[in-house]
This record gives sequence, structure tokens and C-alpha cells, in this order.
Amino acid sequence: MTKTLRQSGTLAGFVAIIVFFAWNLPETFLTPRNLINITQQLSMLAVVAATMTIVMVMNDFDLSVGSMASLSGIVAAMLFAADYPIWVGLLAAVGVGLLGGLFNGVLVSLIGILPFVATLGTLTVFSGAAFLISDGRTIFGRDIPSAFSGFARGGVPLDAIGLEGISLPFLTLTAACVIAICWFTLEHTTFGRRLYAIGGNAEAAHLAGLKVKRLRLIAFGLTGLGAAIAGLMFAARVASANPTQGSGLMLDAIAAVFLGMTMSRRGEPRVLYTLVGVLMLGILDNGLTQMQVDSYVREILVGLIVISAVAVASLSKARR
Amino acid sequence: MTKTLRQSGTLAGFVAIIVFFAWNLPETFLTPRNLINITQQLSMLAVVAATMTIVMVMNDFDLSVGSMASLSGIVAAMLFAADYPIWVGLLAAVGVGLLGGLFNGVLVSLIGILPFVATLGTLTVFSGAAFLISDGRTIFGRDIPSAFSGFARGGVPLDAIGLEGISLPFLTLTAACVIAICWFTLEHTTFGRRLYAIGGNAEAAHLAGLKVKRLRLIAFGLTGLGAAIAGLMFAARVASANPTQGSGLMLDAIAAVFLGMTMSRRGEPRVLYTLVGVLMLGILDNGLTQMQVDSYVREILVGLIVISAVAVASLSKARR
Amino acid sequence: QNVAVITPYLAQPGTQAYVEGFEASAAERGWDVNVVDTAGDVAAAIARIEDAVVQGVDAIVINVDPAQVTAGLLAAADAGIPVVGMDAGSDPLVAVNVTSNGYAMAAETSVYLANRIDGEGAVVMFVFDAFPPVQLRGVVADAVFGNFPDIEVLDRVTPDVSDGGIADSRARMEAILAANPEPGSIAGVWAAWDQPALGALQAIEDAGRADEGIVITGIDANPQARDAIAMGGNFEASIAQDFTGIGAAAAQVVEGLLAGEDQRESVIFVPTQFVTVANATE
Amino acid sequence: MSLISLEHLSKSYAGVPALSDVSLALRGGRVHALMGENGAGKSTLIKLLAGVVRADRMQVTRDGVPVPLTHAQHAHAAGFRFIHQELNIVPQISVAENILLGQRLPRRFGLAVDWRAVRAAASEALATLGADHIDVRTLAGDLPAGEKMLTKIAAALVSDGAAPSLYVLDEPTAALTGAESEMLFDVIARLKARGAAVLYVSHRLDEVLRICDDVTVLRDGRHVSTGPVAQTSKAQIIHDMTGREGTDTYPARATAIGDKVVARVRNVGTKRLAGLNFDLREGEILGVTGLSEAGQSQFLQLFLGQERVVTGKATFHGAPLQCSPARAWDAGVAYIPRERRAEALMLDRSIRDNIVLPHLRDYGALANKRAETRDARDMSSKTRLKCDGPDQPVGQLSGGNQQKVVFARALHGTPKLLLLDEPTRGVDVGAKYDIYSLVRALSAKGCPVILTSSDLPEVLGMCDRILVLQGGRQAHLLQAEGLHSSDLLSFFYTPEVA
Ligand SMILES: Nc1ncnc2c1ncn2[C@@H]1O[C@H](COP(=O)(O)OP(=O)(O)OP(=O)(O)O)[C@@H](O)[C@H]1O
Ligand SMILES: Nc1ncnc2c1ncn2[C@@H]1O[C@H](COP(=O)(O)OP(=O)(O)OP(=O)(O)O)[C@@H](O)[C@H]1O
Ligand SMILES: [Mg+2]
Ligand SMILES: [Mg+2]
Repeated sequence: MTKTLRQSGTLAGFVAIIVFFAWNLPETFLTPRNLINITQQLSMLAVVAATMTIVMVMNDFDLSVGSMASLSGIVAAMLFAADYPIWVGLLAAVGVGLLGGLFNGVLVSLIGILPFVATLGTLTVFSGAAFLISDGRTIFGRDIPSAFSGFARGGVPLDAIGLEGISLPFLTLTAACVIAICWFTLEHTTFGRRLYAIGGNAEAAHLAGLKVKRLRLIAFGLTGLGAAIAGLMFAARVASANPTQGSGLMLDAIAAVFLGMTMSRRGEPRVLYTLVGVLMLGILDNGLTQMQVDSYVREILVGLIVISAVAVASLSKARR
Repeated sequence: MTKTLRQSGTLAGFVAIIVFFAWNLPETFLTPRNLINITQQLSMLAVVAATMTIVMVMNDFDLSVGSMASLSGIVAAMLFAADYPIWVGLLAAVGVGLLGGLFNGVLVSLIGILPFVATLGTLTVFSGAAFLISDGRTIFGRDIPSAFSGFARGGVPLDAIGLEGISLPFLTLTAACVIAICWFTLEHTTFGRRLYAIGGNAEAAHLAGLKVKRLRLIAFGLTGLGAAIAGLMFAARVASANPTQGSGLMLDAIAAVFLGMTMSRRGEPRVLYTLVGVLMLGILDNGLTQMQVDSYVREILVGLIVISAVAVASLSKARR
Repeated sequence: QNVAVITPYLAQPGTQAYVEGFEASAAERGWDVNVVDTAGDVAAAIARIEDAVVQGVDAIVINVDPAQVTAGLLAAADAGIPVVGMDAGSDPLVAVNVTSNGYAMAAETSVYLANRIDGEGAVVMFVFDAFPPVQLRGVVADAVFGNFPDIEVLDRVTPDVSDGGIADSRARMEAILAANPEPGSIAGVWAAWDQPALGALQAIEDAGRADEGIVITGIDANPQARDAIAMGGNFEASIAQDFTGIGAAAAQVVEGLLAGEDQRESVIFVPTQFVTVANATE
Repeated sequence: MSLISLEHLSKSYAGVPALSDVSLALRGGRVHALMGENGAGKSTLIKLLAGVVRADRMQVTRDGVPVPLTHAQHAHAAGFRFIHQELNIVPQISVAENILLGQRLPRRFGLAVDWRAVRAAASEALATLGADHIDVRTLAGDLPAGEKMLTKIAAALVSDGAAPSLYVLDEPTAALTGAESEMLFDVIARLKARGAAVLYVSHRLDEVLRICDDVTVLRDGRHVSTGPVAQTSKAQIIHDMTGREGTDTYPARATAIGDKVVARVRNVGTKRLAGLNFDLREGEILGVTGLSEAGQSQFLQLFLGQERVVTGKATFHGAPLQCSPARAWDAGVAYIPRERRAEALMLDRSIRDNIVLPHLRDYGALANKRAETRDARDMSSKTRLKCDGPDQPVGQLSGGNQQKVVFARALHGTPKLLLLDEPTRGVDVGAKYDIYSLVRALSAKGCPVILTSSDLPEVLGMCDRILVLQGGRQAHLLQAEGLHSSDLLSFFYTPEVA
């Protein structure tokens, strides 16, 4: 009973928010265009949050995703600026993300540094590297190939299903793919289930013969990869790269995962619930802006709503 | 043996850094004026880190200290601007810090939200509140009484001990007092011992008759108080208040506590080691700037040095 | 009429001033203005532009590099909503950009500084290349100082701006002063905006080196800087953008666009004012 | 029949030897008991064998072929299966996943996990244990303690191809009820019949004599004796373990129970308990038993203020029961929780810190390390704790010695009521006797004791009266005098007599 309440508490809040905006913004909120817009706006955050879920499943963290996103955007943009073909830039950026993630993994799993400290350190390092190779500048304009930034503007036209003039943005599709892969990996592969086992009881996992170190290493690599993809999406969307642009992603991604955790049975992170968390944050921003709520009040409201959702979940859990 | 190495690894690094700068900057680094300067620059961070130690002893966190520092600075400045006497502003700011800290405490201890989520939420709320009441503006100039900003410029002259023209800044003294109080509280009172016990095993502490909820509540209150004091020091030092000025403190404070943890015997946070962590960060900044190291390279170096210190500590711990 | 003002930079005093100028002019015209700050997040600025388009506002005013928010601008163009830039940069998708001439401002302060130190000595520069409008100031100043053979740029510092820019600049300057203890070893400090200039001033005064004649210049002439300049100390000059004027001019442009007028110029420069001790209190 | 021989097993921690050159041969089809006092090195030997702790020196061969053992996976591949001393369940995942932990889950299309096959394999393993009443979809954390252990045992029984050749069980019955233990013994008999070797660690001597074929005794990390069980005796084993004469009986009551009623409980019901009705007198030792999870722990927690009185009236020294552990300890209640690692100990803190934890207030507002150290040392010697000194972290102690630290904590000061939940779990025979003597001494001073244990002889040997719970309800209140294990067991099932 209360278990259901706890699980559905945040979901109920989510639905309440949607109903509230639909009521107050009858013309503009629940329109296909607005909804598709929201998914596009959230696509970068969704990618980071979904891949962040992979490490959080093991009770780990990655604070460096934001600066990794910036760094990978910068790497791609610098290569574009040096007239390398697009695929080189993309590959390099993704490679940097994977390597950076694995570096986090080495620190956390092989050396045994607490994830919080290790990724706090690499946050600084990645961000410094982004500044260093870009010389602190924003790279934009002709340096960014239009095929690259065009990707973020394009989409699959939805005329066929009766939505004239609306298209499903490539960014949304990319995010959907990443989420689907993360979901499948975590929920339906031995690899994913092992990560959950590590999160539940690392010692038991170790005693059962799981290669805890290797698994953690890989998981961090995947999170770094996700951050790099998000960084590329971000750079395409803003048609430019600067060394701080990803920094807002980290706290939001963690908040989304935590919001999601209030929805799951044992309070463990799960990708689809993370997605609900992401949508909740994005819809609040969209709806409150449309209602012309002052940006500062919006900030306070978002904070309070997140706290309340988690508080309701915690309280009903405690009463269980 | 290795235990000693582990404990002294970070300390040895600290000494090595000092020796390195003393060698490379023979005229200017180890001068009384420069050293006193460093202590003054670090005074705010030291206060936040020392009081952050109080919650981290219980394995908790407070991500909201930075925005709490900004908020308390803004509250004081707004009251100064409205021509209230200085003591009213100070009291209100400190009161806000204590209340905010207790609010965190309620969320974490009574409601049972994970500290990371709870304080991530209040970070947003406090920062929104700071923006809202200041209308996003920087408050400065005639609005800040000179008696208030004068405090940050004043100090106790050290002519008596042969340091002509140098004075020990009041900010340094304030930080020293806060650190001394935190140190005494954590190491030499039963209250502090209890906090350490909660960090050791909260469930066991509860069943052994410790008032875990109340203790956590108080500890968070103290951390909020410390953040508010740091916010006031900051506002006095820059003779102005703006709604983001404390935000850099949070990650640095946490980094300092973690650096300190690598020095302690069982990896638990201790105030004096936290202080070494703070000094290490500050000295790196000061020395590298004096050596005209590019700011981006400096950032990377600081990150790498922190990671290496922690890595050495973890490795020697593992080999134990 | 319903106008959305969207910026990631509202925390900057300058942005605030022209947003207020715009709001004042808009109020006179009876417009409904929604100011949206995305706290440094450019992608969120795109999102908020899209939200404003969905919401069906009559015009959008931006203070962000248009090249970075092209996605949002395209959405606005599709919906036929005019976009006006306030100190935003030129772009085909922005009808008009109302701004001050950043190149001229940087040139004026750096030339002032070079002349005050008689074209010789060591200069500390405070720059911030991540933000395009500030970055170009640094480029201009580099060129000016490079043209004086006896001026040596001692350090080119990028302060941490997350604390507002004063405190970290001050710590950097304290370290530089410590590294250069000889009187006269630093001739001037050129800052690309006022906060680092104020931090450097505090550092110099506190180090007891206020009487060495180190010349400081800033840009923006925010009230705190004006106070400092008016004191007649080391902080000698800054340059004031007419923020209120920019806001008002932007409002006027919006009004014209809404009335269906054609805009001939795509950039409108609002005059700046050089501020020294002589006119700081005006 | 295979022969697994372990030779020259040596391991020292920070220079202190935990195991010195121990050799042992395990034969297929035989159950080999490994005995020794707490800290003798049994679990260390097992961890070396499991590949989770690196040996200083070790040579393991099966039928003459060397087996490398530097990782848990090697042990698994060699067909060695383990049930470690501390319960290592993953609470957040299902029983089925726990049972298959460490193996590649069955897949469909070579990609997605085939959940149906996972459940089938897990159910099958549970069925061989006779525990098919456990739903494999339940989250493991929601199971009662005994069923968690059964899950763990089932995990050891699941085989993926290679037929396991060695089963190692480290105190498996410590968390099981009598009936569950019997089930386990059946399984062991079947494994034995299949030709597997079994290495069995337990501090319950009767059990060892009953199911084991051979016995090896360790003392201080050294090999003392090995031989067939049939040719030894309880007294001999105890002598080998402790180096002195000893017994596994219980110290007799020396003083009479007082007349004063200390606690009065009338028709008390709580969320999980009902119909409690009894008086507790000065110096009385009350046993609480029943089937697994019949409410024993809740019963103790009633006096700790963790379980709230909902109906009825309960008083302690005339006042209502305290409503929080903090107040209860203040009122003189001392408590030993069931799960020492989760609920009692700060593993990375010193023995001293752990012992003085509930008594901090007695040392004043300012910390007084000297007095604390003195008291900790005093209590360590009273409980015969094997340690390097009061500054050693508790996590480095053997399981039984950790339990003694918890005991030292509860006995420190002068408790007015002692609550013991499975107090001697994992404690060796000699130390058990010492602990029982301490409990007796306390009761002689008038302190009443409430004890619950799945070890029925312990309950019968120590208690004056025994309260039997059935599904949280008080069913019987018996005089212990003259009662036998089998009699007591039958009361677990007989309905309450009105
Ligand atoms: N005794 C233990 N108790 C609890 N956790 C442990 C224990 N030993 C190791 N771990 C955890 O597991 C990690 C090591 O895992 P493990 O040794 O299985 O790695 P691995 O990938 O198998 O490495 P390798 O194959 O190189 O031996 C440690 O970082 C720690 O978190
Ligand atoms: N991680 C460790 N660090 C230091 N010493 C240890 C560590 N683990 C075990 N020891 C020591 O090794 C010795 C043997 O411990 P072990 O756990 O093997 O005992 P045991 O025979 O299993 O005892 P019990 O019956 O209490 O379980 C003990 O003295 C213990 O203190
Ligand atoms: Mg053992
Ligand atoms: Mg290994």
C-alpha cells in the first residue's frame, strides 16, 4: 500500500504538474510542437542522466560529466576548425569521452579513490584541458561545419502521421537511442545485473567471483562516453563550443537520477525512472517560463518541488 | 610502516610543494607578508571547510554551503542598504545561516532524504532566494558600511614581533577561531565523539542509544552557521555582496576535507587535516600564479596534484 | 504587446542595467515584459526562446551570441517573431543589434593606460576569453600594448568568475604583487571589465603599494568602479556604456518592428562615455 | 573420490600471523570439521581457499593437479563453493538473481537475459534444499534471516556445468532455526553421497559430532590435530582447541531469583506482537523462542523503545517503557542486536570506541580517552577478547571476537536490564562459558535478562522461564527446569492453551 504510494508519489507529482500546466496553458502546453520541443531541449540532459545512471547503480557518482561534455565539444570543434572532416572530430570527441571515463574508472576502481573525490579532481582537470586547448575561447561561426550544427536543427518530418510542419528532432532520436541502450544494458544483460549486485553489496559481489574492478571500470567508461555524446549534441545545438558550456549538466543529471530513485521499489536507480526525473525538470522549466514566472522564483520552485517529491517518497518509505 | 606512509603521504606532498615554491620563488614566497596574505585569502574557505568537516564526519555532505554563503552576504547587505545598524545585519545573516542549516538537517535527519539530494535541492532554493531578494543585483559602495568592510581590511599590527608594517588580518583571526572551535568540538567533546560514531555506523549508534536525529540536525545547523559566517567574511572582503559570490566555496571545501581525509589514520575527516587541505589548495594557487603559470595549466595541475595525493594514500592503504 | 527578454547573463551588472532600461521603456509603452535568465546556460537560452515562440510572444529580445542560439532564432523566424539583440552580436536572424562598440572601448582604455605610463613598464592584464564580447576587448588591448615596444605584459590572468570576479582577481593580484615586490615593477593593470580592476585595486591598497603610481583601468564603469575612480586612487579610468540608452534604443527598435517599419541598419551603436575622476560622480 | 589437499597455508596480517603453515586433506564423500577458538584462523583459511584473500604461502592440489587460487573466479572454476561466515546477500535484487550471482545469466538470442530460465534455475536449486516455499521473485532483502541463508546455500548448490567438488560452509547454522538446520544436514548428506567433499565450520559441538566424519582443530593459526570424529570426544576437541580442560555445559544458577517484580507486562500488543502477559523478576533470565521470525527480535525491542506499545500496559520499575533506544539505555537497558555488523559495530573504529559507545555520557561532556581506554581494556579481558589492544579496529577481529566486543559493550557499566538477541552467535565454546558466567553474575546482582536464541540448548541451559511466541503472539510461558529440547520444540507448534 504505502509501498505503492511511495513508488507512485513522485509519479503522481509528475502527473499533477502536467495537469496543472495543461490547465493553465490550455492553448500552448499540450501541443505536439511544444512537447516535441521539450524533448529536444532535454535531449542532452537525458543522455547524461541515463549514462550517469550506469555508475549510480553501483552507488558511485561521476561529477566530471559536465566538464567532460565541454571538453569533448571543444575537441570536436578544434578539429573542425583545423579543417578535419566531421567524422574525425566526432570520433576524437567520443574517444576523449571514453578515455576520460576510463581514467575516472581507473581512479575509482583500480586505485580505490572515493568516486566523489576522484571525479571532483577530474572535473577540474577536464575543465582545465578544455580551457587550455581552446585557449579559453568560444569556437563558433565558420569553424563549425553546417552539416554538424544542421544535425541539431534537423529531424524526421511527421507530416505522415498528421502533424503538418512538425518534425521529430534528430537530437530527440539520439537521446531515445541512448536511453534505450542504457535501459537494455542495465535491465536485461548479465553485465547490467552485475552492476546492480555491486551496488547492493559490493562485498557479496566480490565473494561471488564478480570482477568488481573491471565492471566498475567499464561502467565509468560508459558514463564518460555518454557525457561526450551529450557534449557533441550540445555543441551542435548551440553551433559553437566553449569550455564551460556543459557545466550545468552535472547537477541536473544527478538530480534527475535521484528523482527517479524515489520512484523505484528499493530506491535503486533505474533508467526509465531517471527519464521521468529528466522530464519533470524540463517540464517545470518549460511550463513556468510559459507562465512567465520570474526566473528566480522558478529556480526556488524547482528546488522545492524536487525536495518535496523526495521527501514524500522518504517519508512513506520510513512509515513502511 | 605503510600506515605511516599513507598518513604522511599527503603531508609529504604538502611539504614538497612548499619547498618547491620556496626554491623557485626565493625572494617572494616564504615572506611573512605573502604567507599572511595566503591565510587571509583562504580564511573564508577555511571556515566553510572546517564546518563542512562537522557533517562529513557523519558521512554526510552539504552541497548548499556556497549558496548559503551568498544568501547570508546578501541578507546582511540588504539590511545595511536599508540603514539597519551593522549588528542587525550580522545577526540576521547568521540567523539565516543557522535556519538554512537546520532546514537541511530536518530534510536529512528527520525526513531521511539523502544529504546529496537534500542539499542539492536547498542549494537551488538558497541561490534562488539570494537572487530574488537582491533582484540579481550586486550590492556595494555606499550601501556597505565602511565599518563592516573595514573589518576585512584591518588586523592586529605585528610590529611588536618585528614585522614592521604587517598586521595579522582580522579575517585570519576569525578563521583561526572557527577552526579552533570546530577542532575542540569534534576531537574533545562527547558531542564530537558521537558524530564520529554516527559516521562509523549510524544504525549501530541509534541502537546504542545515541540521539542520531538530533545530533545530525545540530551538525547541519552548525555547518549552515559556518557558511553564513564565511559569507559575511566574503562580503566584507570584497565590500559588496552578490548572489553568486559564495558558489566557488562548495567544491573547494569538499575537496579540502577529502584531501584531509587522506592524512588521517582510518580515513576519517579531521579538522586539522582539513586545514592542511585548505592550505594546500591555497598555496598551489598562490605559488603557481607567482610563477606565472597559465591559469588553465594551473587548474589542471591543481586537479592532478589533488588526485595524486589521494591516489598515493589509497594505494598505500590498499597494500596495508 | 508581449515581449520576452532572454539572457544567460543577467547576473552581470551591465546586462541588468540594460534590461532595466528596456523594462522602463516597455512600461511606458504598456508592454508586458517577461525577463528570463538561464544563469549562464546557453542551451537553456535556446530552450527558453523556443518556449517563448510556443507561447506566441510578439517580439523577443536576446542578450546572447546569436550564433550560439541559431536553433532558437530559426524557430522564431519560422513563427515570424522578430528578434532584437541587446549587445548580442550581428546575425542574419537578428533584425537589429543594439550595442556599444566594444573594440572602441577596449582601445580607449588601453591607450589611456599606455599613455599614462609613458609607454613603458610592466602591465598586468585581466581577461576572460570564454565570453565573446569580453574576449574581443582582450584582443584589442593586446594589439595596443604590442604596439608599444617598452610595454611588457607581465601576466595575462583569467580570474575565476564564479564568485563575481572580485575575490579571485584580488587573490591573483596579491600573488603577482608578492612575486614583484620592487616598487615600480608593475606599472599598470588593464582589466577587461571592472570587477578584476576592483580586486586589483584592493590588493594594491592592502599591500601598501597604493603610492607607487600603478595605474588601473576597467571597462563598464559600474557604480562600484565609479566610486573607486572618484576617490582619485589607482583606479583611474573606465568607460561607461549607456546601458539605459541601449535598453531604450532596443525598445524603440522593437516598437518600430512591431509597427511594421523596415530596419535599414542591422547594428545600432549607442555612444559610450569615458569616465575618469573628473566625471565619475555624474 | 577426489582428494583435495591444502598444503602450507600461511597468512599474516601486518606481520601478525593468522595462519601458520597449516596442511589439510579433504576427501570426497566426507564431511570435514574445522574447529578452533575465535580467531584461530578458520575463516582466514576459507578466504585463502576462496581466492578472496591473497595467501603468503599456499599450495592446493586436486588429485595431484595444482589449482591456482588468486581470484574468486578461480575457486569457482575449480568447483569450490562457499558459504562465508558473514551473510553476503544482495538485498536489492531478487532471490533468483542472488542465487545465480557470479554466473552468466541464461540468455535469449544471445543477448537479453532469459528471466524465465533464471527463475527456473533458481527454483530448482531451492527445491533441492526443500525450500521451494520461497518465491524466487521476492527481493532478497525482504526475506527473514533463515531464508536469506537458505538462498545463499542454494547459490552454492547451483552448478554451471562443472560438478562442484568441494563445499565450504562457515558457521551456516548460526542463523538457522532447528528445523532449517535439519534441512541443511539433509542436503549435506546428499552432497556427501554425491561424492563431494565438505569443509564445515561450527562452534556447535553436538552438530559437529553428529554430521562430520573428520575433524581438524586449529589453535592460534596452527594445526593441532586431525582425526576421525569417531575416535575423539567433545572433551578432547575442547582440549585441543583451548589447550585446557573445558566443558560445553552451562554455569548453574548460584543464587535464587529475587521476589521483586521489575517489569510488568499486561495484555500488551504492538504492530507485530500480541497478547504479551508476564512479570519479570529481579535476576530472572527469561528466554524468548519460537519458529524463525516469530517476533523474538521485536520482543526485545519492546524494551528498547524501538517497538511501540499499542495496546495494554507495560512498566519497567513502575514507569512506562521508554520510547527510544536513547532513553532506554539511559534507564539502564543494555542491548545486543542480532546482526552485529549491520546493527552493532563500527567496523573501522577501535575496540575502545565500540565498547564505550553507549556509555559516552558517563565520561562527561569532554572526551576522556584515558578512562575509556582503561575501561575498554578491562572489559576486553573479562570477555577474553583476542586482540592487539583497545586501539585495534574491530573490523580486523574474527567473527566471534567481534561478537565479544558487542558483549563487552553491553556488560560495561551496571545494566538494569540486559537484552540479548542471539548473543553467542559465532562465539567459541570456551568463551561462551565465560560469557554465560558473566550473565549469571549480573543476574546474581539482580539484573534481569531477556535472551532469544535459535540455539535451544543455550536457551534451556541459561533461562529460568521460557516464553514461546507463535506468529508474534505469546503462546506459552514455561518453566525451564526439566524441559528438554524436543519438548520445547513441540511447544512451537502446539496452540495456546486458554
Ligand atoms: N574482501 C572484500 N570485501 C568487500 N569488498 C571487496 C573485497 N575485496 C575486494 N572488494 C571490492 O572489490 C574490488 C576488487 O574486486 P576484484 O578483486 O574482484 O577485481 P577484479 O576485476 O577481479 O580484479 P583482478 O581480476 O585484477 O583480480 C575492490 O575495489 C573492492 O571494492
Ligand atoms: N583484515 C584483517 N586485518 C588484520 N587482522 C585480521 C584481519 N582479518 C582477520 N584478522 C586476524 O586473523 C586472525 C584469524 O581470524 P579468523 O577470522 O580466521 O578467525 P576464525 O577462526 O574464523 O574465528 P571465528 O570463530 O571467531 O570466526 C584473528 O586474530 C584476526 O584478528
Ligand atoms: Mg570465522
Ligand atoms: Mg582481484
